[in-house]
Amino acid sequence: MNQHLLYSLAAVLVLGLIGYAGGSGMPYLFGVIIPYAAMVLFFAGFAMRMLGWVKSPVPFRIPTTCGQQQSFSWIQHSKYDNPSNKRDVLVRMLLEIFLFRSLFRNTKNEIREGKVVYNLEIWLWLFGLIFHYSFLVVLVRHLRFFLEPIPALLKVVEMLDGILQIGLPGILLSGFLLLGAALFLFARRILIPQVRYISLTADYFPVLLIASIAGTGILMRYVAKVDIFTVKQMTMSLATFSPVVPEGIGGLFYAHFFLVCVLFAYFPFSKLMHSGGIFLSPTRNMANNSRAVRHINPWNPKLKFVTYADYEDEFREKMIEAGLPVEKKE
Amino acid sequence: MSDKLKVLAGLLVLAVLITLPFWLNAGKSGAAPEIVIAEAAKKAGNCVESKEWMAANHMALLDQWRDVVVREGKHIYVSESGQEFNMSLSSGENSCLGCHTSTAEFCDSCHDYTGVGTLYCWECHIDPSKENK
Amino acid sequence: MVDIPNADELIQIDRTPGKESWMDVPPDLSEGRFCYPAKPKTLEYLGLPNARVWSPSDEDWQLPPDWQKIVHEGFKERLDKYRSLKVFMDICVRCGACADKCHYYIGSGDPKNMPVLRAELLRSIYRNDFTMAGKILGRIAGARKLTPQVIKEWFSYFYQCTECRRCSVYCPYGIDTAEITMMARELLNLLGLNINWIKDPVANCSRTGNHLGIQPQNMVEIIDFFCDDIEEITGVRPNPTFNRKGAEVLFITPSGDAFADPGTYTYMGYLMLFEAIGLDYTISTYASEGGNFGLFTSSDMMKKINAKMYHEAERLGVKWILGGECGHMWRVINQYMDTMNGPTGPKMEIPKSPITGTVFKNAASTKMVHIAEFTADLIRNGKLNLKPGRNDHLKVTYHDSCNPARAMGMLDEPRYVLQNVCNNFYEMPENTIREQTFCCGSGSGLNTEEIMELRMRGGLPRANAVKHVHDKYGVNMLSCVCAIDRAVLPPLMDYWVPGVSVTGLHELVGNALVLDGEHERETNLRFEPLENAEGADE
Amino acid sequence: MKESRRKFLKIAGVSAIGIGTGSVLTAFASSGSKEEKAAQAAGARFKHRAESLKAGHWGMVIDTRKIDADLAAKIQETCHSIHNVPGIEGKQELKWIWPSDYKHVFPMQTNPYVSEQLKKAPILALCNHCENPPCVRVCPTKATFQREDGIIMMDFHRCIGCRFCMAGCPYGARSFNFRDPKPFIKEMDPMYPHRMIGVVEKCNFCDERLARGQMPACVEVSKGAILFGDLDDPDSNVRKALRANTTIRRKPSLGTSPSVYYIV
Amino acid sequence: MLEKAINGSSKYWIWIASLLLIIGVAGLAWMKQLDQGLVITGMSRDVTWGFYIAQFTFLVGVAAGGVMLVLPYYLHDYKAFGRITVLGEFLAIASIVMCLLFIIADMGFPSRLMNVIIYASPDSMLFWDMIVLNGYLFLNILVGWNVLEAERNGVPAKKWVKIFALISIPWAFGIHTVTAYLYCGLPGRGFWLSAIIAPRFLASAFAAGPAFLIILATILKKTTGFDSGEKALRTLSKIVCYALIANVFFFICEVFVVFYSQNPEHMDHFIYLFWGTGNLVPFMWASMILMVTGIVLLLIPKYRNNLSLLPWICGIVFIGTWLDKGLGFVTGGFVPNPLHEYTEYAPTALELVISMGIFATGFLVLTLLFKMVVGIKQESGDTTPH
Repeated sequence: MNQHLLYSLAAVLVLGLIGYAGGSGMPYLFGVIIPYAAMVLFFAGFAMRMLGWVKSPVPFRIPTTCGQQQSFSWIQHSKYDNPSNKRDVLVRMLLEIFLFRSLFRNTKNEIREGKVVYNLEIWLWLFGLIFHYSFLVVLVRHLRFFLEPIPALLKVVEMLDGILQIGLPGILLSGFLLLGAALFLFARRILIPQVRYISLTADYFPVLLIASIAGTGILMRYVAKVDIFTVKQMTMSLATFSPVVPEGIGGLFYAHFFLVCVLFAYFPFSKLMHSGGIFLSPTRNMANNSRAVRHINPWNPKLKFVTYADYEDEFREKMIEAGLPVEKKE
Repeated sequence: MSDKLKVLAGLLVLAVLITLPFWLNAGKSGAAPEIVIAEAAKKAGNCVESKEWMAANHMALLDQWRDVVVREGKHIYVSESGQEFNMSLSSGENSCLGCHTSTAEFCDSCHDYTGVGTLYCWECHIDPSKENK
Repeated sequence: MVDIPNADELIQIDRTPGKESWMDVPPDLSEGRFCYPAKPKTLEYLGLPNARVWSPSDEDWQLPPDWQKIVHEGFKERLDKYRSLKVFMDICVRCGACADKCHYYIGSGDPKNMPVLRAELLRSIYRNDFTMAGKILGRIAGARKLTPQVIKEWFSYFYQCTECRRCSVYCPYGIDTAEITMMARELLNLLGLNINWIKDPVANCSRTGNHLGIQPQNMVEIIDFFCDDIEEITGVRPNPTFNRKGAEVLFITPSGDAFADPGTYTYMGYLMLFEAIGLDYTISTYASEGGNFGLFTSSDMMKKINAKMYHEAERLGVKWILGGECGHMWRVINQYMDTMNGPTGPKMEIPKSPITGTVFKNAASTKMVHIAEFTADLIRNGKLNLKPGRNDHLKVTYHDSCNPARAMGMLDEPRYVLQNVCNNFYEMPENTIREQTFCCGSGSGLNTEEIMELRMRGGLPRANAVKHVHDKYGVNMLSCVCAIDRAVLPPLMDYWVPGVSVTGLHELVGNALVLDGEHERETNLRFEPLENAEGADE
Repeated sequence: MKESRRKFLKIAGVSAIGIGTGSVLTAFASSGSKEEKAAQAAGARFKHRAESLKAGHWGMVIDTRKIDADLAAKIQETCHSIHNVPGIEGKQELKWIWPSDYKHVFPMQTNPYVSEQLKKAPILALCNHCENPPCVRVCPTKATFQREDGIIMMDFHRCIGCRFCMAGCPYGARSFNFRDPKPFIKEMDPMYPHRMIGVVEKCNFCDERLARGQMPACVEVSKGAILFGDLDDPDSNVRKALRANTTIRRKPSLGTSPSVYYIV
Repeated sequence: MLEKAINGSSKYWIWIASLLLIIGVAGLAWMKQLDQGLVITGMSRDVTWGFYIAQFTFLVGVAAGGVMLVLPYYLHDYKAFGRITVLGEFLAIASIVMCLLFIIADMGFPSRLMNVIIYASPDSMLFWDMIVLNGYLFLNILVGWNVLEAERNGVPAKKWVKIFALISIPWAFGIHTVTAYLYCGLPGRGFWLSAIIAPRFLASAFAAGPAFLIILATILKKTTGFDSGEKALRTLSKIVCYALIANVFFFICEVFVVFYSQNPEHMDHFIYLFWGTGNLVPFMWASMILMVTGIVLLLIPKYRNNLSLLPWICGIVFIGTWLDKGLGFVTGGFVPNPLHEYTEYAPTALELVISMGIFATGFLVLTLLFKMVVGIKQESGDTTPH
């Protein structure tokens, strides 16, 4: 097996076991210290990365233009593919962030019968969307552990998530969608030779980590149940800065909780920072108006170039011979 | 606005989102509700299975019960300790609500607190404590 | 020169990557797989480091002694100067959407030609040198040490990228391999690693004002020839002026148009157009190059070469600059020129067409207009007398050059012109045009002979799309607005789609254009007889 | 140690319970007999009540001669009140047992010269608990099913409200909750649940009463006009009555073999 | 290819927006139905299926009708259908989507719909209907998409696509047969208890489906310039004609059996529909008249081959078969009820609004799919037959 995959599987497994065992051995460490530390690390790390990026200037205006530029009134301008002002850039960014528009364009090609053919490849877009949105819903749903009383809006979200009445406790779709989409993304990484070839530990690990988080969450809800009342007492104590660690919460919960902490702590130092980076991508967040509005490069160097005078000095005779006007006649 | 300011503003929003629970909980105790064990339940001394087990698994047990009662016509559950129970949510003395007389105090307080979904039991099964009001 | 396999063999492409990790696969630097390095003389003229005689197939590349430090420092400097580099190093999730968007990958099946892996060549070093995880975990974190083999790999693969930006269109974060390649080529330059086909034109351009090294008197002669030809064909002689102060417009086009067929016909087209409308323009022998091979080597070089345009405009006192048909020239003009060398001097004005009065607001600051925009505006306002029937023997398709498409978005202006100057226009499949257009396979300074097989491979998707319309509609003319295209598409067509010729947009304009007082034309600008000469659409 | 092992067994047990009774995780594969096995393996045990009445196949004999309008109304009223059947009027009504007349209950068995008594008699219509029930056949979720003792049951927890069973029933015995029944129930009987919007319901032969050792409510209030017993037992009251009287069943030609017999 | 569906003129977007508006309004109505129950419909204890299930039944037919293009093309290599077969497949997709939505709209407890899979019951025809409908949806998406994509790429479709296309042919017959089996296996419902229901369904499907396609083809030509080809339309019109004749013939067979045998269990439904006092009588007669008119017009070559008249004739056929199957068939089976009582049924306004929403959804799907087809035909310059 591929070493990157092996490391990731092992890491997730070991981390899960650490959480499982750690919860009963050192509940205060795993229930209080690590979670707070993870949150601090997440935010501090995130901020550090963003500020680190923004510290470097954007010397040139380099949007990738994906449509017709703004020129004449009688030529239809592709406003959101080739924005020429901030408002349209904003729309382009929103479409990118909420609908993964660039990925929607994706196709796959192959050579068949001497032809390059282009086929549908919508699955990455589709499962990518499902993955991110179900993750969002799962995240929002979990706010119920940190709020008391629980806002009505959260209850609505939960009601919609559980709209299909299946079993008891009722199935919440987002969890399964998240797990399913994560497994799809993982399977894709293993099954498509090209994607396997480019995949690193840093690619397998987060998707396995998230799948394990979803998996342990599902296990806790539907199979090996934990005492949710005690869990909420604990999470509320964290949310009100008066941490207590009640007894009798199962190891599975700590495994889940620890993996979540790992995810948060790992987030800023991983490719997951694409969530912040997408806002700073100069090919997407700039307007294509550099012919109309001058863009400033803060480190624009002064460089010596061959001036007309240098040129004329070199070619003066030939120029005169050719009847070209010159500045200095010798 | 420079990019740096924009990023700082974004980070501020992120910080607020992350700490949202702290803000929303501010000034509230967030304490867990007291679970009131009704007199009848206290008298009975023990539930169908151990308290902890029931807390975690009652919904699965009820799910199983309803199938066994409706589909197999069996109404008696023999617990691990050998005690027999009437598999019924609300009908009569030996049912769940026979002991736990108040759904508001027993079921709802905990369900509301943990937010584990709305109970649809009472859309069909009669809750005497509410019916009488 | 290495023989290249025929088209039927070349298209048998295996895209399955090998079992070994890509980090362990050495680059293939055998003859025919690399561009020749620049000559010491050239480097010395340009003041670039480590000038020496060497060959990429050598085991020892004679790197300077502290080469690792040079690369590390250079990398750091660029991370601090370019947010794009920093962000692109960090946020790639390796989703693989870009993988088969690269024409080199499609044509070669070499996994390191997947844009994501091309960037990883740089990222692996970035992780090693600049990230905590990479320093501690090494290979597990996808990091690797900077070894001479890495440098060789960079040289191999960053000169197998034409900076066409197609991958960037599909990337969910807009990661632009062109940006990464530009950085990598800058780093290579710090070690004196560069290719002759880029450095030579750069040196020429510095000295003579154009890539091809055409000296002033020759430039005047060449254009005089064009005027002769035009006079012979039409009976009307255009009278261009050179280095004339006080002209309204300075015209700059890539020197390739003056030098090689079929670009020369395009140049004739320009001259006829200006004659037809009576434009007050001049041509500079100093700023006689539209293109900018500096773009393909370093930002400083690009700036230096580009500086001549405004410098000359200022000196001649023109109001604005009209730019000819060229691809990367327009990337520089659209995205870099004003930032690097602007703002323009006080004499220049917002471009306004003296014929139609149209103000080109989209060029308000740079003050430079694309000739396709200019001509489209003329046609739209009915200022040109056109006989598209003269192009009836042609079935024309249009190749969007990468840079005007993806670094500017000039898509419909040339199409509008085309539809007015010829009657048979067919689009290639939609996956291969407009912003999804495929590179000619030889952009960014790779149009050199010694890598002909690579060029044919890289041009495969473009050629295949041409073949599609050639088979379906009998298309026999591929039009484009790029000088590199005009130079490299003819061999590409000969190889993959024999029977298709290549033309610039303004050659077709020149053919369709009716000049005041012209006599009946018997040939087109290529001196090919017009079958149904005249009257085709009367 | 002991404690934790016990705990572990419990967890394993409940997972198995969950699996066994159609909890989602593996419900796809489960079937009736497996359910029970899984449940038993898990150490959970279920029993019939000692007092519950059992039979090989429950059957009912209705002596139409002994039922007048008042009694019929009382029977209906009793049945509907203990089962919390809502009192909705009109074409979206719900009913488990109701008096109709001979020509409707036996539409193809009537004749122009039927006796005056029969012509006027209120004939009780209810679910026939067919031996070969079309409603069970058509149900896409097994929400309506046949118990071993012949009772055709409705599982309100599982019904999806497709109403295929209503189309399948040749006796019009089924009703659908077109609306929330709650406001239409005069007095809630706490011993039996009512229904939600969107499920089908019908007579269940008072399964809940049989389990408590009681006869169906209609039998109890019928003053002997309705007999209920084991059709498999030759000595049961119903078999005796069937031996002693001429009885007919509804729509015999359909092959459904109703378990409700009418003495006419 | 999907991008074709999201790039269009302002007229296109106005059309899409109006469909979305209808869907939105219907969505609100459906929310009301979810809240209050099916009480908002005209259905009753006696007539338990109404407008929803009738539309479902009819649309299964429209979906199956697509096979009248697929079959001649794939089995007999009938070239004239080659370039519009995909239209038939995409019409089937849109129809099946509507079918599934109508079933969900008709459910009393839609949130439990997964029970059909969780508690799979092979005894129930509804289970099989779920399987065949979803299977047919999948087959048509698979085949339609791949064929179109291959066409766009200018290469022949892959071999396996043809295998699935061939499977889809019996499958099309299957969907309507199983849908007929929903009805004709119920012992107590004399109106439906007839072996000729499935053939009747198929015949009317093969009339209504192609008739609708002809109408759509005409609209496509008017709005987009895409020409399905005269030859294809003429062949389709013959198919409509003969299928319609078969439909009426089967109906006559049914009528003969029922009335010659004089069996009241069966006869009373016909009497109710054609000579009763109920709501449906005029509609049933209208249906008969329209179908017979359709046959007469289609039989006369002068009218059949008149391509500007043909869509109107197809309209007549379509409405005629719709009145028969989408209105009379379902309700007619419920009245009189098993106790021989007569309960009238008429859909309520809300029921109709929800139905309109589902039709609008179907048209939305159809529009997006057809937009894609036309876009690709235009791209490849194949808007007129060669």
